[in-house]
Amino acid sequence: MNNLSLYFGLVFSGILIKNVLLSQFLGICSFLGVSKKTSSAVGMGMAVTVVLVVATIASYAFYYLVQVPFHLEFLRTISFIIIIAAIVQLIEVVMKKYMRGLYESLGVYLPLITTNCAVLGIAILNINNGYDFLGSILYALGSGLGFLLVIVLFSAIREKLELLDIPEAFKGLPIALITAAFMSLAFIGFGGIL
Amino acid sequence: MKKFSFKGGIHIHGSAAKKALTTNSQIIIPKDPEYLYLPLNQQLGKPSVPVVEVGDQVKAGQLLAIKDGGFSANIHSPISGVIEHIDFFINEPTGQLSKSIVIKNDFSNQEVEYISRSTEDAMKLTAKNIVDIMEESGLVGLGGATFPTPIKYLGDKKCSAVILNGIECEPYNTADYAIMKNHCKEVIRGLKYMLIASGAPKGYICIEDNKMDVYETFRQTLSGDTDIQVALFKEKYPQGAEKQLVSALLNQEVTYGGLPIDIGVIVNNVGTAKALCDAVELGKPLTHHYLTITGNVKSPSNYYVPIGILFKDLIDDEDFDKNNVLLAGGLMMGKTMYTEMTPVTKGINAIILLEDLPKVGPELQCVRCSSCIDNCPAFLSPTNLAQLVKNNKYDTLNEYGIVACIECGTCSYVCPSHIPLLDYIRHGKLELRRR
Amino acid sequence: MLETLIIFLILGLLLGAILTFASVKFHVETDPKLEEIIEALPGANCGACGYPGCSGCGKAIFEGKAPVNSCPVGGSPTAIAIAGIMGIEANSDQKPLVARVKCNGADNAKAIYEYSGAKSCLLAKNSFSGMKLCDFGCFGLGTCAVSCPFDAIEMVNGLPKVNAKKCTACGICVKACPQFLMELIPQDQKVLVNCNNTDKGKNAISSCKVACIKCKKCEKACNFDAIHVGGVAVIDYTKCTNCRACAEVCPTHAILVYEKNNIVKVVAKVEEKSGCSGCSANCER
Amino acid sequence: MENKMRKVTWSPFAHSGNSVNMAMLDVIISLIPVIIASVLFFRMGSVLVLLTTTASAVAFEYISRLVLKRYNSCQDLSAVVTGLILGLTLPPSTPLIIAVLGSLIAIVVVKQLFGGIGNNVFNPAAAARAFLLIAFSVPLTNWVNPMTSTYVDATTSATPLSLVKTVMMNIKTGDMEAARTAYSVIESNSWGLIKLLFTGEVAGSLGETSAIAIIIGLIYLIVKKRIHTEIVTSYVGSAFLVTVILSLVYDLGPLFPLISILAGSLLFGAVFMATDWVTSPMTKKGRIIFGIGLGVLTIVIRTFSNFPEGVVFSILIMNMVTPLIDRHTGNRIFGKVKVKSNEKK
Amino acid sequence: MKISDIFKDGIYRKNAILIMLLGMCPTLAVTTTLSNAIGMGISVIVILTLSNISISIMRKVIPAAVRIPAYIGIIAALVTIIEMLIHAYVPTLYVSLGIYLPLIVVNCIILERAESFASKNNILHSTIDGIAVGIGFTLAMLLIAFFRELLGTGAILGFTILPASTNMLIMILPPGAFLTLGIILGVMGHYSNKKKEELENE
Repeated sequence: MNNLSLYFGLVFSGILIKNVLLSQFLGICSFLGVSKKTSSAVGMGMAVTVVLVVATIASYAFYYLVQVPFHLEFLRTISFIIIIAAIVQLIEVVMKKYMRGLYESLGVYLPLITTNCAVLGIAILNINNGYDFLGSILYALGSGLGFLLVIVLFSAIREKLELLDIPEAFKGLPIALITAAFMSLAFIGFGGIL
Repeated sequence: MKKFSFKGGIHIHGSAAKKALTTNSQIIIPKDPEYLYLPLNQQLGKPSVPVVEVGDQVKAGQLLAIKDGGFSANIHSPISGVIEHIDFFINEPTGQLSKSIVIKNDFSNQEVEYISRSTEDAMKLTAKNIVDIMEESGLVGLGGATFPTPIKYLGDKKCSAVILNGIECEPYNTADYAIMKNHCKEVIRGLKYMLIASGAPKGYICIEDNKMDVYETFRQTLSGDTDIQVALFKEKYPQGAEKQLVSALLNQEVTYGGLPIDIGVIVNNVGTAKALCDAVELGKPLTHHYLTITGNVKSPSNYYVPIGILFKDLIDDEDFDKNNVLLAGGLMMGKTMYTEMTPVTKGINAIILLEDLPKVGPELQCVRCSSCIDNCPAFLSPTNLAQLVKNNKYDTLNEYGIVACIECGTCSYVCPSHIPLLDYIRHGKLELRRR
Repeated sequence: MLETLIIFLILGLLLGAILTFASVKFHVETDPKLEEIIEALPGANCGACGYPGCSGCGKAIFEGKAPVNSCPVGGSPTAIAIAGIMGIEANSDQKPLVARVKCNGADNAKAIYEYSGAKSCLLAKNSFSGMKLCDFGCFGLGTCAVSCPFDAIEMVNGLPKVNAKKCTACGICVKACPQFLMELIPQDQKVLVNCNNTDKGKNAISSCKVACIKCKKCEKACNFDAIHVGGVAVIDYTKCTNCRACAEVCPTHAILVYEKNNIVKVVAKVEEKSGCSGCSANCER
Repeated sequence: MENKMRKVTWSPFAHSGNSVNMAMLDVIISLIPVIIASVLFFRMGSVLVLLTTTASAVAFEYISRLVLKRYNSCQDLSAVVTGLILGLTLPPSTPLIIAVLGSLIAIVVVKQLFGGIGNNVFNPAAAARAFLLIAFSVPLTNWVNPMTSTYVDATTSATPLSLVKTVMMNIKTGDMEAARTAYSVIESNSWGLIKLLFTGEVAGSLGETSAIAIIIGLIYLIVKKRIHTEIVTSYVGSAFLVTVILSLVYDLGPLFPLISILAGSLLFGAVFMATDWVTSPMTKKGRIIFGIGLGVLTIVIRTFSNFPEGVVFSILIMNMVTPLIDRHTGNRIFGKVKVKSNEKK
Repeated sequence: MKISDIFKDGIYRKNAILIMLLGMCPTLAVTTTLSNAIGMGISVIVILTLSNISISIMRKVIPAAVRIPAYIGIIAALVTIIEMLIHAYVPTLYVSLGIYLPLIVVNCIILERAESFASKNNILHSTIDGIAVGIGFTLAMLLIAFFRELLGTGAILGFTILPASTNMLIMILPPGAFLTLGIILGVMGHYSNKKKEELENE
């Protein structure tokens, strides 16, 4: 029971409280870049979620099966980024061949994810926070869903911002950042829920 | 008593008072003018083709122009006289240059021989006979849209009901009221011929609850008649819009971008029924019709006028001088005319003179109060459409269903930010059509 | 130390092998042009273009959905490289174009009614062909200015004024004007016919003071066979030398000269000779 | 051609006479009972805070329009409304400089930078209130007692909301015993508490204390057709339902839901902030979803988070969702057969 | 290419944060105090310069097909070295930079400079470019951190200037970061628009 609530808490806090975008600032580049259209935002968010989970599994396995036994923890960053890059590449190639439909909607976002801080960041955070295997996966899943939620909401607002009478100087990114500020202010409201 | 109504719409402020100007007036028949201007594109669709030449002597009721294909209508001479010109004149309510036949009245009042029938004979006519009569007499929808009437009856779709539209929801107009009040029986007989023509089992006459006297008259006249039902409607604008009327009465919606006949319904104006009755029984083609002249004039009244008469011949110069705005049609859906040298066409059922346009404040930002959405009878989102048009995003207009807009003006009427929403929508429609 | 090397060697080899295998096994044919475009992009995958990464942007450019200068990071060198791949080369033979207005109506053209409707030329066109007696002229409601995506058109005194520096000759205003008054002309063209009225001379001048009256004086004045009067006087820009001869003889000032983005009225030569300009200044016909 | 030129324009040739000014004026009128109640209970504190926020809101509106070189929009009264509502959400003891900062955030950042009235994505007053709460948490959670103007002592007496909060916090930590003890404080005098909550003689933010005053305002707005009632009903209704479930689960007695609805700024937020035209959805269906989201979020945040009140946060969150709601709850267009959205996915 | 041009481009004409809008994650996350921003800035300068140098050296060796993975590998190695150095010598900074230090690996600025500059230019230019872009990045971070630290904690570099009652906690929380950057960009946009207009109206 206690474990269950802990795992639930990991997912929930990934989505709302420690939102990967609004309170941890991971993956802001793609957050600001790929949120001009809701359709792309949905694709990006889903692709990030998938890659987060797969990358977490791989990096977790590599860290505890290879690095820890050989005392190579210091090589964490470099090995993780290589693993992530390889996984992203692999997913892309496989998807392109066998899941054409999915590739059209998700695959195009994959190259962007290699350099998305969220993936590497969550992989490292999982190790830093000492979550167990299941916990790591759930935290990655929660973070991915949090990314998806926020980027979709943000993109819907940005599509609306396009039509508004915003002062010339603030058009585009400045007003998007101010919007993000109030979004993260609203998310602070969830603080301490768990 | 059940009162029908539709979703959306508005109550126009002071509508009762505006109607009261002309409800009790006598129908005035103006004296024949010296010249009549008959534009050839009075109907929706293709312009008619003249069959007379300059210099020809014509009698009242004589065919002047024949329809060009199915989607068009014949035009007949209301008076006897000589054809003076057949040339382009700009003084035509659609605002574009159009060919018109100009007749100089010789005041001899010669008429062609009309083929009249008794009511009993007429009732024995077949559907085809009646549609032929409609075609010959140049019948078009007299509610304002001037849709050639026979087309509604020619389709191979099965028709389940004919609806007579006597709603007249525009605030000033009372011409339909005058027709119903004075020609109750003709209207009913007209509807009966329509039922024959369409093969529909059921007819409806729709009347708004601000015309209770007419409603009672019809009910009494029709007591015992099971084919025809008189339906009472709540006073609301735009109750008289064809599609909204059908949905209110039969709880069926005309399909998007379609016509009422697509769901087996034919809607005609009461004026059309009266004109059909005249055409069938008296053999008279459509040469005269009813209209209301009202607003800021000395003697607002209903008129029975020959088609082609100029506004100038109907209204005092004095009335023209004191008013800046000359409206043809209704207050909500009519058009402004810039000159009184405009002829009355089949589509004009009211002439309204106003001292000035309504004082509306400057256009402000939309405050998303959603009153345009809540009141739109086509369930559109006018403010979104306007915003798309403002931002040159025409591609998405169809997605938002701009085609369903009936241009009733409800959105512009209610907007607290004084945004001319309908103008934006019109612009968007034109832009889409141009592409 | 040795362990590190071994682990990374194994890791590298393993991943390299898998990826090589995968890319051979799951190879999907793509257009070489597309790959070239993606190659030319910076490859930072930053997403600043709004597309999903450089390959997304490349694909959009390849499919013609995005302009060649879509990458804000790469800037103009990238744009030029991509334009080269796409085969859209800057044509050096063609002179740069700019949009101009073929009407100088405004207050010169007579109005027939007071239009207080929506500021949309399309709607105005539908209400009695506009508020001017001249059916060909500008309504001054600024549909072109609204349509311009570069804010290059400004309404000044009821006529659109094109800012040549901002104008990219995209042609959107040409399509937007319901009166067909916008025209793309070479940037260095100075002399222009500012009228589109094809009515007969008498009708034209009665509706607008500065209309072309089809007097054909310009045709005679032109030494280069560059101006001809059809429905209205039209300059052949390939022959025109901007000598202003036509503008000087035009009795209604329908032919005007642009200097530094502003219209300059050319005073007729006749006036210079006689020294008195009274008659021609007051003469409307 | 005669000399006189007729006017030509497009239909319709009539207007209802409705205007934004009138709508805003109605909102101000509906706020009068609330303002009177707050002045009655909090005296000078109320007057000073309200005057400061309103005056500074109007001033900022004027200045920002001037700087942005746009037409002066002060006469549409929306700045007055924002200032008043912001003021009414603040505690009576708010330092005035903080109140001015609140107006600055509300008018300049949240409203004018987005393009002025009609364009703001977030409710200016709610956003500013949340901003101030996070920025200056101490002065904004200092409550004073009504009539006496003494500071509320956290140990002896408390605001009704903090009583509810104590119960909830204990439930959250699983300490049912403490929850029950805390609840007994409410239970011992629940009718008295409800009466106080109706009249408003309790500690709290300026405008939120008196339920009666708020309901009078609500009735005025409904009569004048200035608000969408479905937001108020679905908000309060869903919040009520959630608390009923909570009180059933934890056996907190029948009056607990009523008390937790009346306590805090839930009613005030539901009537005056959530119903803001600009930041709420445009269709009926959307507004009901909006209200339900607000109700659930308010109770969730209020019950389980670090913050005493969830109204402003839930309003901000739902403001954020509004564009998405708007997109997916568009009215079915007349005559169009509904496309089954399931088939797509 | 003139060296002064590289400097101008890197520091302000094409400022990584304020103009190109790259490397947003650390920009927003570690600008709570000036000292953090300085630490991050110096790390980025060092890594960027080193990566530019090494990539410039190897630009003719690395095959085009695998260049991006190779760059990432090089950058990751450099980051790991710096990470270890900071951990050893400035442990407090190591803690406060936290996860954002290893995340320099995926900072778009570094990869972007590698791909678009270092791989096409000689070692000298690449070195200068690295330093210039790094300085531009640091200066922009300092600007943001200045406002956030001053308004949030009332201090500059830890020295208290404003009284505690005016401290706005929100400025050192995430909303403050977004807000500060948004307003700075907006104000900058205002001035650059003005300049552009002046140029156009000439």
